[in-house]
Amino acid sequence: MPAELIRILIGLVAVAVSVGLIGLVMVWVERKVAGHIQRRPGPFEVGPNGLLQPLADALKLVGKQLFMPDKADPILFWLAPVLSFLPVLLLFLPLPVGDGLLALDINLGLLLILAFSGLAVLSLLLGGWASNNKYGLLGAARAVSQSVAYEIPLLLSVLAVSFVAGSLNLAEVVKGQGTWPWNWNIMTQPLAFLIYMVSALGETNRAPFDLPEAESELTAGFHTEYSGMGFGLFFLAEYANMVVVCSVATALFLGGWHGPVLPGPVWFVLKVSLLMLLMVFLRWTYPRVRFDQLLNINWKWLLPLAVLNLLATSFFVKLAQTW
Amino acid sequence: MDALLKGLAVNYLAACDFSKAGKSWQVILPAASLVKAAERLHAADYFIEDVCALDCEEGFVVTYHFAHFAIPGRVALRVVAPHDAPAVPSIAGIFHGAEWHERETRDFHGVVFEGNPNLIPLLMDPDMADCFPLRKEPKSRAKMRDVLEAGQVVHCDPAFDLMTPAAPPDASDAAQAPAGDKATA
Amino acid sequence: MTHTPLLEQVAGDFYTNNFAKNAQEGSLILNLGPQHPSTHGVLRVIVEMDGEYVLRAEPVLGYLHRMHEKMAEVKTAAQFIPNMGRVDYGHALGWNWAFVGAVEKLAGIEVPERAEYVRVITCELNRLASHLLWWGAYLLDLGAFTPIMYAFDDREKLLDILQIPTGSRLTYSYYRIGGVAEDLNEDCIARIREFIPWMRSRLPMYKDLVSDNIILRKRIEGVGVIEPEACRRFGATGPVIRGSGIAYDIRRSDPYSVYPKLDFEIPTSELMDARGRYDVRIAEFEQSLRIIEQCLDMMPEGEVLVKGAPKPSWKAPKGEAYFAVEGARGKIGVYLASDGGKTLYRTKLRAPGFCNLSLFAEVSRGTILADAVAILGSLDLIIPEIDR
Amino acid sequence: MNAIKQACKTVSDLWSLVVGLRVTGKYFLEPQRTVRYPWKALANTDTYKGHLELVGSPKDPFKPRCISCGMCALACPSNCLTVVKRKAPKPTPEEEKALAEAKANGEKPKDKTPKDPEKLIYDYSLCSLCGTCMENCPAGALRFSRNIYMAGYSRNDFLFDLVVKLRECDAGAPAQTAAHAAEKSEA
Repeated sequence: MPAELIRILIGLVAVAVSVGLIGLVMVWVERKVAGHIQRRPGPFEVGPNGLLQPLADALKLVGKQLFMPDKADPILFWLAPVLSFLPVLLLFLPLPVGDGLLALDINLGLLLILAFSGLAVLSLLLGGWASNNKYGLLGAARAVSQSVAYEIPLLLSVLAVSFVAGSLNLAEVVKGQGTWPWNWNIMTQPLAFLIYMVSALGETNRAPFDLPEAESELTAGFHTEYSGMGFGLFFLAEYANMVVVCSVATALFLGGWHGPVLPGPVWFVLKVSLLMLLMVFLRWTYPRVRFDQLLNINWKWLLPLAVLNLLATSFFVKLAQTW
Repeated sequence: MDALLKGLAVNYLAACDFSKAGKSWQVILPAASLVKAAERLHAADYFIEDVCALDCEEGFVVTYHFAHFAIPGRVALRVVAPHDAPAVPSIAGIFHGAEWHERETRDFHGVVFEGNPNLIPLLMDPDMADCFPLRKEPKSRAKMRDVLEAGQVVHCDPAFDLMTPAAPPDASDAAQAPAGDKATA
Repeated sequence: MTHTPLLEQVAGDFYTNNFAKNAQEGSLILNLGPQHPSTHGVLRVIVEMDGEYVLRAEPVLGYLHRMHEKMAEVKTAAQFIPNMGRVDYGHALGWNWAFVGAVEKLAGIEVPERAEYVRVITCELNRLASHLLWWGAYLLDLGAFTPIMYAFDDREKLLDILQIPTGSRLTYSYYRIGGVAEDLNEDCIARIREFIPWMRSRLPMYKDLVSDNIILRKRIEGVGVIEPEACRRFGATGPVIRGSGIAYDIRRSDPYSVYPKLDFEIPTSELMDARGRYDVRIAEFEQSLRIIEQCLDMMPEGEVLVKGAPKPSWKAPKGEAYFAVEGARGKIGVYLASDGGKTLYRTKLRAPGFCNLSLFAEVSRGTILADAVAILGSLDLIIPEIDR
Repeated sequence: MNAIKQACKTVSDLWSLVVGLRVTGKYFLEPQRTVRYPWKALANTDTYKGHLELVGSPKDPFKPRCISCGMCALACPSNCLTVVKRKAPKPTPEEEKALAEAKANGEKPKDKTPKDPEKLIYDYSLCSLCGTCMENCPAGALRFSRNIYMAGYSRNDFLFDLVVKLRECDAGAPAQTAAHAAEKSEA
């Protein structure tokens, strides 16, 4: 099917461009918001209001010498940042930005996202392991146990929504919701939304769950030894992952492109930005949790709650069907 | 303090004015009874403040300062270690905090604390562990009695004459002349 | 678990090798520092780890050692005061006071009453600044970035106030033997009066943002329990020991200056953990403000430097003196011995952080790495003071 | 009962997180505290005490009050001051004659050497700004400048002659000097 192929190709290019752009904008937003929270202006020297600061930073990162520690594993060391960034591009393909505005319209879109987002942890492990650094190793070990743990409640909460919608196709899920907030899935699945957001923080290694790179304990965790673009790719992947989880949350819980007056894609971007802003706010407000607490939150709270939520949902879905 | 150290070999025990010299008791001990004295102070709920040494003519005066959480005042235990082989038993087993203070004193003066669990350089570079910055030139050393506060002597071992003032002719039996000792201050 | 070739020990330095001698089979030896974000300077801690658990830890000092005690041997008493501002950049005036107090004790110099009040006010302001610095830095250790900015916002006001009489912002050398260098002027007093209600209005915000936060509470509650007995054996003082339930404060137990005339409490906590130490320091904000408020009201007019105050060529009389003040981190003690010569015969600086840090090896045993960092921060370390 | 208590506690614990967000949210909207230095001036520079400078004499602001006694150099804890005294000027023939006359009369010759120093070398990189020199100056000839902008590319930039500095700085800002001098003379 050449039409489908062309669509994917165009989608890939669009995604690659927008991921880069989003990364730059997010860096600026994060620093600006952090600045204002801390009652300072944030970047404001480069460009109007510091808008060009991320660009300058990116140029600096690109210009830096690629440096690898002695006795590190060269192949794995350089593979890790690339591997962290590439799957992210795929994750964007099945995301419905507007009605019919998505690169890859498949029935298993949600599954694709969940499957490929699991790959990210592999790159963290590789990066931490291959850099022959004790902090890196500890960070990698933390990243693996954290990602593996948080994937489960994430999956279960997503599953609850797809039970209600009866589809794993994100576009279908969005279509099942309505224009106004009370028509969105968050009204029927508030607990799932909460669990999803907390797990998403854990999955993307965002504060207060940024244990793998906890700089006061592990200096920089898995990317201690990375500089220049190696670090840049990890950095970009983190922001891209954030966008993905927020987009999925928007599609699943917040009615996707639905909204009054404004066109669909605008609503979608608006909702995603709001969620991202929330994540930024969380980062600059809370202390970091401890590692055992992190796992306790997951295994003792999120997982049982997610399972209960799933059971209750399936019960009601079945009830609705038989009636 | 007198009662606390009963039965221990003590060379010199004097009560000092806390508001003037900043300590209420000064005890000069032979090295052998230091650990026992520390044990008793520990049993009497004293805590360790610091350990330091003074390079005097007679040797290194290793001073242990103790204070109490409830009783105002300060006790100074002192041991004189000879210059040629300065060695003092460690009290790190009783007051664990003394370990670091003793290591510091070893760095600065080269006094060896026998029994310290980890007597490696603390503040000085291990490469220059044999350079003791606070040791004085022999000619610039002062006599103990010139530097230390004599205080109100309660007990003085007759054989111990390092603290007795040089000037009065009846210095040899200082134990019977506690009032005269105050003059050195 | 065995060593893989990839992580084989490269020949370490003296301390690492000395530490590794007693290492268990298969454990990981990690050097936290001397350059590490949570060691507040150049402290180095060697830790032996089993996974995330700390089996053993040993602080290695001396990276900032400047041998102040030797410098005291080549300078006269009055010339040594600038050094005191550099021992502890957090609470420089505490050290100023400890040294000039010791010399005054040695020489029997009476300080004018106004100078005593000026000293108490500036010292307490400095203590507030020190606690604010600790608060911000501690939360940075625990992973919260924003509080340090709020703390520095307040601290900046304090530094501006202290800059008026002292002229500097961090390493003050303001006290003189027999008084202080300069009187507090009208502007300064007015600003202190303004600052007190401002600081009080900030404290609820600190509580809301941080102290009550569930994540922070879980991070520091039950972490790093220090028994009073351990405090005694290690000679810990200051908020560390008050966090363990012992109301020991030099301002009350060996009162100096005008503190006996002032009405303030000694906050303590029975918790004995990092939370206890945190609570004590937070409570000390209010007590310091109370002290400053009373001092401003009670301060008499008069000279701030005694007539005939010692000049640099002044020779200290024979004898010895030990003077201790309550610093932000605990008991700052200065021991002086003089043989009547040009310079002091021996100057010994007792740093509270030094004794507090010596507890770390014991307390951190068996904790997880994040807790070890939380404990290290709760001891409130200023490395220049520890290394001197 | 216990379970209810537990649940209430959990809710209040979680509520503390919301309270935290409210605080940061409030400050997010409030104006910033940063002074956009160097575009805006700082408010606290006038109480700063920077490097030493000489005080001009009341008559001639370019001539230091210093009497070259060397007390400052003696008092300085870090030996950062060096006073170079002026050499006696070569006497003119008339003066020489007068001198010989005076000697013949048994009078003590009057020292005509100007008291102000030839040079006062100051090493700012050693100075700890303690103020001991000022306190020990019998003539009140030293004070802290308010110069916070002292910067240099090498150590030698911080080694300067205060006498030269006095002239230079005064030449640069004559009005200010006059004000300073007036203020000082009043004092």
